Amino acid sequence: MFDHKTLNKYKAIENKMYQVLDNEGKVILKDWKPDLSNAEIVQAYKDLLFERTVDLMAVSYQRQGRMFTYPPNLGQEAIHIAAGKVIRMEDWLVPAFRELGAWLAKGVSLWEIFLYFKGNEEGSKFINAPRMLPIAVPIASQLLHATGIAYAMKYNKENSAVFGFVGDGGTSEGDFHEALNFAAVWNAPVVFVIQNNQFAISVPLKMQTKSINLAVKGLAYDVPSVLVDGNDFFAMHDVLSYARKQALESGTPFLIEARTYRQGAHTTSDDPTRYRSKEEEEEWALKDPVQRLKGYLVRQGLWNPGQEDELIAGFKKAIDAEFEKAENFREYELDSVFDYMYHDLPDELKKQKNEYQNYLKLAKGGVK
Amino acid sequence: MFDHKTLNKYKAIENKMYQVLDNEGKVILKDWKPDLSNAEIVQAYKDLLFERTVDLMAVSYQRQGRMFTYPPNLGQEAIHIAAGKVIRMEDWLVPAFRELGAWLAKGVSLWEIFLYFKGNEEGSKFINAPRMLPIAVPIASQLLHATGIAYAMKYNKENSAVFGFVGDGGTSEGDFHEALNFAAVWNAPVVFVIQNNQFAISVPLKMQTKSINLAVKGLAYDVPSVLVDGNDFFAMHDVLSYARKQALESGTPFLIEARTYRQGAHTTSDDPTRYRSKEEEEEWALKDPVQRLKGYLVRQGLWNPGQEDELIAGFKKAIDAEFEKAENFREYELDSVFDYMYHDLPDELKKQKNEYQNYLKLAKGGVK
Amino acid sequence: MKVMNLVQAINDALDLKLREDRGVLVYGEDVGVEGGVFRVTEGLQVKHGAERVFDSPLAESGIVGTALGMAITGMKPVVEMQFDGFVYPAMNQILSHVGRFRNRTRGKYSVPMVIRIPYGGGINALEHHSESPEAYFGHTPGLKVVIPSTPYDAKGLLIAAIEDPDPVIYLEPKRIYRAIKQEVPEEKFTIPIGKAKILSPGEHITVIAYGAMIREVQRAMVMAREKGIQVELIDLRTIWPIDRDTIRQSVQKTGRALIVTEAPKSYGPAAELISCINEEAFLSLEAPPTRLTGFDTVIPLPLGEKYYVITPDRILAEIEKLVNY
Amino acid sequence: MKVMNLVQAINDALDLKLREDRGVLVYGEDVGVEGGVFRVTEGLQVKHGAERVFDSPLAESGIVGTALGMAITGMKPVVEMQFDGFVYPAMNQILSHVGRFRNRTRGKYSVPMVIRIPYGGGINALEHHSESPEAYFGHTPGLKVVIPSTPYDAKGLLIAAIEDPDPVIYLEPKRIYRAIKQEVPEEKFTIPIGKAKILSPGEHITVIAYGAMIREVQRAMVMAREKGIQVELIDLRTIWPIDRDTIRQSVQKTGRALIVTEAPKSYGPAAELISCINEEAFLSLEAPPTRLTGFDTVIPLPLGEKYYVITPDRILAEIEKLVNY
Ligand SMILES: Cc1ncc(C[n+]2csc(CCOP(=O)(O)OP(=O)(O)O)c2C)c(N)n1
Ligand SMILES: Cc1ncc(C[n+]2csc(CCOP(=O)(O)OP(=O)(O)O)c2C)c(N)n1
Ligand SMILES: [Mg+2]
Ligand SMILES: [Mg+2]
Repeated sequence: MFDHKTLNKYKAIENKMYQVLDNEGKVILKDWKPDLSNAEIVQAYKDLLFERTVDLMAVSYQRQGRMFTYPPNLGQEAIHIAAGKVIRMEDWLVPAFRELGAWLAKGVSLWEIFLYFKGNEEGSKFINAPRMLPIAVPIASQLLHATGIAYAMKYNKENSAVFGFVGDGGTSEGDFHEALNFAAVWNAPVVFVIQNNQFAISVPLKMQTKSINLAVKGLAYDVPSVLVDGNDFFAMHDVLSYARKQALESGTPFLIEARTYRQGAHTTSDDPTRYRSKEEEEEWALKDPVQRLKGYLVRQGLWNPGQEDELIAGFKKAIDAEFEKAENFREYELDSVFDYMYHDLPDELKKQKNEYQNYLKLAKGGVK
Repeated sequence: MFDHKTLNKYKAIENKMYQVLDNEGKVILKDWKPDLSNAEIVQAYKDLLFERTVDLMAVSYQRQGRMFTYPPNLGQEAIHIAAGKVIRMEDWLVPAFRELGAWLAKGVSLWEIFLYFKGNEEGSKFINAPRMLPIAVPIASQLLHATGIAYAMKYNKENSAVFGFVGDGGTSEGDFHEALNFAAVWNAPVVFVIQNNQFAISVPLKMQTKSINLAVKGLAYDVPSVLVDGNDFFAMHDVLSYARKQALESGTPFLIEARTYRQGAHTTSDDPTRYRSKEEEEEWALKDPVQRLKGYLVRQGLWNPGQEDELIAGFKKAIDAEFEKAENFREYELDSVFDYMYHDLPDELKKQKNEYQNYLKLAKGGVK
Repeated sequence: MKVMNLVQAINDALDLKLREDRGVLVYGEDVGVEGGVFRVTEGLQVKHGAERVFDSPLAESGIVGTALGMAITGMKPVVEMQFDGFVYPAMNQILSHVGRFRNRTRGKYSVPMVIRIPYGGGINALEHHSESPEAYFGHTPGLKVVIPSTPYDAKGLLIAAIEDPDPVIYLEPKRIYRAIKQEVPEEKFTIPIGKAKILSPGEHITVIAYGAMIREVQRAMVMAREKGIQVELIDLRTIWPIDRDTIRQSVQKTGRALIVTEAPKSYGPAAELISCINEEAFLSLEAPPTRLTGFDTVIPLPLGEKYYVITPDRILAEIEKLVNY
Repeated sequence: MKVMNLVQAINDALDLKLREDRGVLVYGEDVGVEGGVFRVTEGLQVKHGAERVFDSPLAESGIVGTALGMAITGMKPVVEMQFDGFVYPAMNQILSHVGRFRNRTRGKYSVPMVIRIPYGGGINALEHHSESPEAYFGHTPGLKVVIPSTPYDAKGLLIAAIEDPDPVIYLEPKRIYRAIKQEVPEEKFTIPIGKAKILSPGEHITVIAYGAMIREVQRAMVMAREKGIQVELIDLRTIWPIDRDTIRQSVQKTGRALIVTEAPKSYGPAAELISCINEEAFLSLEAPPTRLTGFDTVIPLPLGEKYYVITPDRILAEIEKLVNY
């Protein structure tokens, strides 16, 4: 349980980090008890494995030229699975682009994600995930949307929190600043989650900011904040649950720095060996979030590692099936270029579409 | 003397404010001694009076329709005069738009300011003030220029600090955030000065931010900062001197919140009675910076209030003479619209200018 | 009917929509207690409460970005940029999101918001207070862009903008905020977005303008009429989408066209209108469609502005040149 | 001479200027150790040190605003926006300051900086990675805007841009970054800003294009030639100021003009060129100057991009239409 007293103990300005498990999955926090049932914890572990398996498969689809890019989540899964457990139907999820497990929990279908990275906007509609926004490419710009949504939720007296994600690099953008400031001044219930994975593409954190950590930035806005071990599922779950609760109860924002490490490449076009050392990677591998929760489960006798291969084989099948759905998605039609720009297609766009269609009619053979 | 130890005593996060004089001009700080000679302090007082007199005159010129607008400095003069004393020839001054006394110290001529507010760009050239930037209208955007200049100064091994000014409202803009962050990451010697005059036009500070003060925002960037009584000439002078010294010695930025009050209107088009109370104004009038320094001087036997009327009469004459210079400035020529846009006038602009000149020739009588 | 100026008509439209639709929110810098630096939102906070009409922190990207967030939940924020020159910090939100969220999400979310921007020169102001940024928005997919030139249109277009399911940039010609008075119905009515208006029919030449330039053209027309020139004046009213039909019919009739806009010349709004005329009425042209625009310079400070602003005399000179071509 | 592609030519120009002028600094997101996501700045940090070639925090307004600060002290910063779509957070600095500081201070300060932006579509990318924002900059007073289409021009124009006393927006057609190879002198040379280039003379029609569209037009020209159509292809190279002389002479000769640009149609770059043609060569026109442009839509994600990109076939169709007008 993370409560107000815990928050006071983990002052960002003292650079304290909230952590429950050590690298081996031993609970190091005195008097700590999970607020999830064993079954839920086991499920969380499976979810971690699933996210990791999706990543693996996705990267290989991309290598086969079947998707044009993909941003791996490797190493950051505990944040996503914990968030997925905490964020409710009635809450809003405002992603950056590296929170796969949370999206899936919100109702996003895997085939949609694959479709998106094959290059079709239909893949960012997220049809079964209401209150979930599409991927935000312009870094940090989405946090303002989160703040605006939160204002609307409060205005409409909905009991709903907004979760806005951003990376460590994203904290440098002006929009990060404005979003936190507006949320604070407006008392808007946004939980801002910084996934500090130590890099913005090739740029290491120390070239991004000199602040002692990222959670401390909350002080600039009087937004309560805490630094959490982002590779620790329990720590993330505790803090996210608390943040949600206080957002709803006091109707105010909260800032979480989830300290983690991007174990993979930035995207499939990136080669991290250009800008970071093997030693650093190995050091962080010891803190791997999946291994840590596994350590906990095994220690508690809740998990038999022997099950794992079969489980993953099943995952792979399911993932392949989703990928197939994406591959068999209907052809991209010309209509899709025009018809969603406005609620009613303006004459000017009708004209442009018609002209193009006429061209196509003349140029038999169609578009190449 | 304000030194590293003093800085540690006045922690922004504990909301402590550095203050030397009380409202009556009594020194309330134990063991404090001015680091200016008596003659310098008397001169500073005269400068405060001069700035105030300029304001008075400027507002009346504007009322007479001889300038199109003017942003009064009333109540904030201690910040400006202190800055003027601290900022050296080799330093850069990057203004917002409400730091008159500092500009004058930097070498700006009064007639230029008047000319600017009569509506002529020649008034923002500041010909005798090298290393002084023009007024920055887009709020907070100038702070990035300050950071860039500071990088260049350091790169060129110049022993020069940059002073960047911004208002309390300006702290909400993304550029404020980016400027402080870049300065910190780059170790750039910028002294950022927030003039917290409690309002951004009609918007009170509490609708601008919820942080306990503005100095605390430095924590987000690991920029050392301090909250100072901006109506206290000595406090401002001490802190600005320290900030400059540490910027040069350690080559890093510093953030000052100068707490003050805009006693006048935002500009001559503004009517503060629409949005604030007489009580509030009266409360702040007690802290008036000019009265406080005067109190000190009289107490020390350094000033005879009887001198004041004559002094001000002299000021008025001098100011009128400057205004006359502005009024007699050469006619605004068509060349001035075009010729400064580029180092060499591109053909396209030559063409546009020629076409206009040809029109003028035909339309005898000239431009109305 | 009540006689209103533009400021009053806009205020009236906001008031009406605030009354009618709980989803409408009005915010921006100084729009609350102060009622806006131009007093456009005067009295609205008192009438509708500080939860619906309020001051924001001083940050334009923040204002627009949060409004987008509200809009996709179904609210209808109407936000104010204090002056034309201060919309630029919000460009990323406008260009990257406001005009695109609907397309990106295949219509799952739409963005029914309005950005109000007082714009244009001729008011004796500081730099950044006299910009004409309409071409930036006209070039940005996903937006609609409107500019009224009369109190009547101001009210009708603003109501249409607020009710539009898509985002609308609503530019207010501040130079004529209080200069033009007109009877305006107190009840609700709308002016369709995308429809230009022929303000006066004429045979010899088509002049296309909008916003504060309409008044200048009308002054030029008085002089032109004395010289026997019948001008057909089109008030474009909507910058995007352009009403090509009205333009085509007019230029096919007159064979001559002059575009008058304050914005800088190159890559400016007039260029688009000239291209439309080429596309719609090339064979009718008896003279090159011509533009009278701002220079490719910064708009000068007040003492130099006389050289930059477009006067009736200059408009008349162009009209004559074209008619005698 | 060495055979180079565009990426190498740009790298070479940067390297040369870094060697020659201590005032030149190169920074932006990932430009240091990484050498840029397109490897344009590869190796420069090792050669010239991290004080001169370095990564900045992730903030485009910050990058441009600080560069302006450096520039007015006499430095020559050359900053990179990682992709076209990410210049928008810097629009306020560019529109309000970069193009204006010289005018505002009556020449006391000038702004000798370069903003490099990889731009354009056709590379199978995420949203915001395929924009063509040149019209926004062309419409902004105080800037110069250039776009090379060959390695040779890329080097010569970039050196000219860095040496220019005024700010230059340097757009890099990323689609052909590595597609076009050419001999490029290793020594220093410049291409004058403001001069278009006739890539091939022709009698029947003028086609004006730039950047990645040049290659598409050239492909169309091969087909046109087979049909007996001689195209005069102008590579505009500089978006502002426009080389009106070259355009005029060409269109006066051919009487027909097609503009090919990737950017959205309305208020886009092609509109300006059509207006210039109207102004310069109206009486020579035998057909309406025509534009083939992007749609007024967001550029689609990769699977839909085939509908949006301008193909040689479409260019040919327009050429034929115009020639047969
Ligand atoms: C405004 C903007 N600038 C630049 C980019 C290019 N870009 C994409 S991801 C990225 C780094 C993001 O780093 P971070 O915020 O730490 O997130 P991470 O990738 O580590 O999850 C950059 C620079 C962008 N998408 N948007
Ligand atoms: C980007 C931008 N937005 C809005 C404005 C309009 N404006 C001019 S001054 C001002 C208030 C500034 O408040 P503050 O920063 O506290 O400075 P003060 O006027 O109090 O000295 C505003 C909103 C502007 N100049 N620039
Ligand atoms: Mg990161
Ligand atoms: Mg203020």
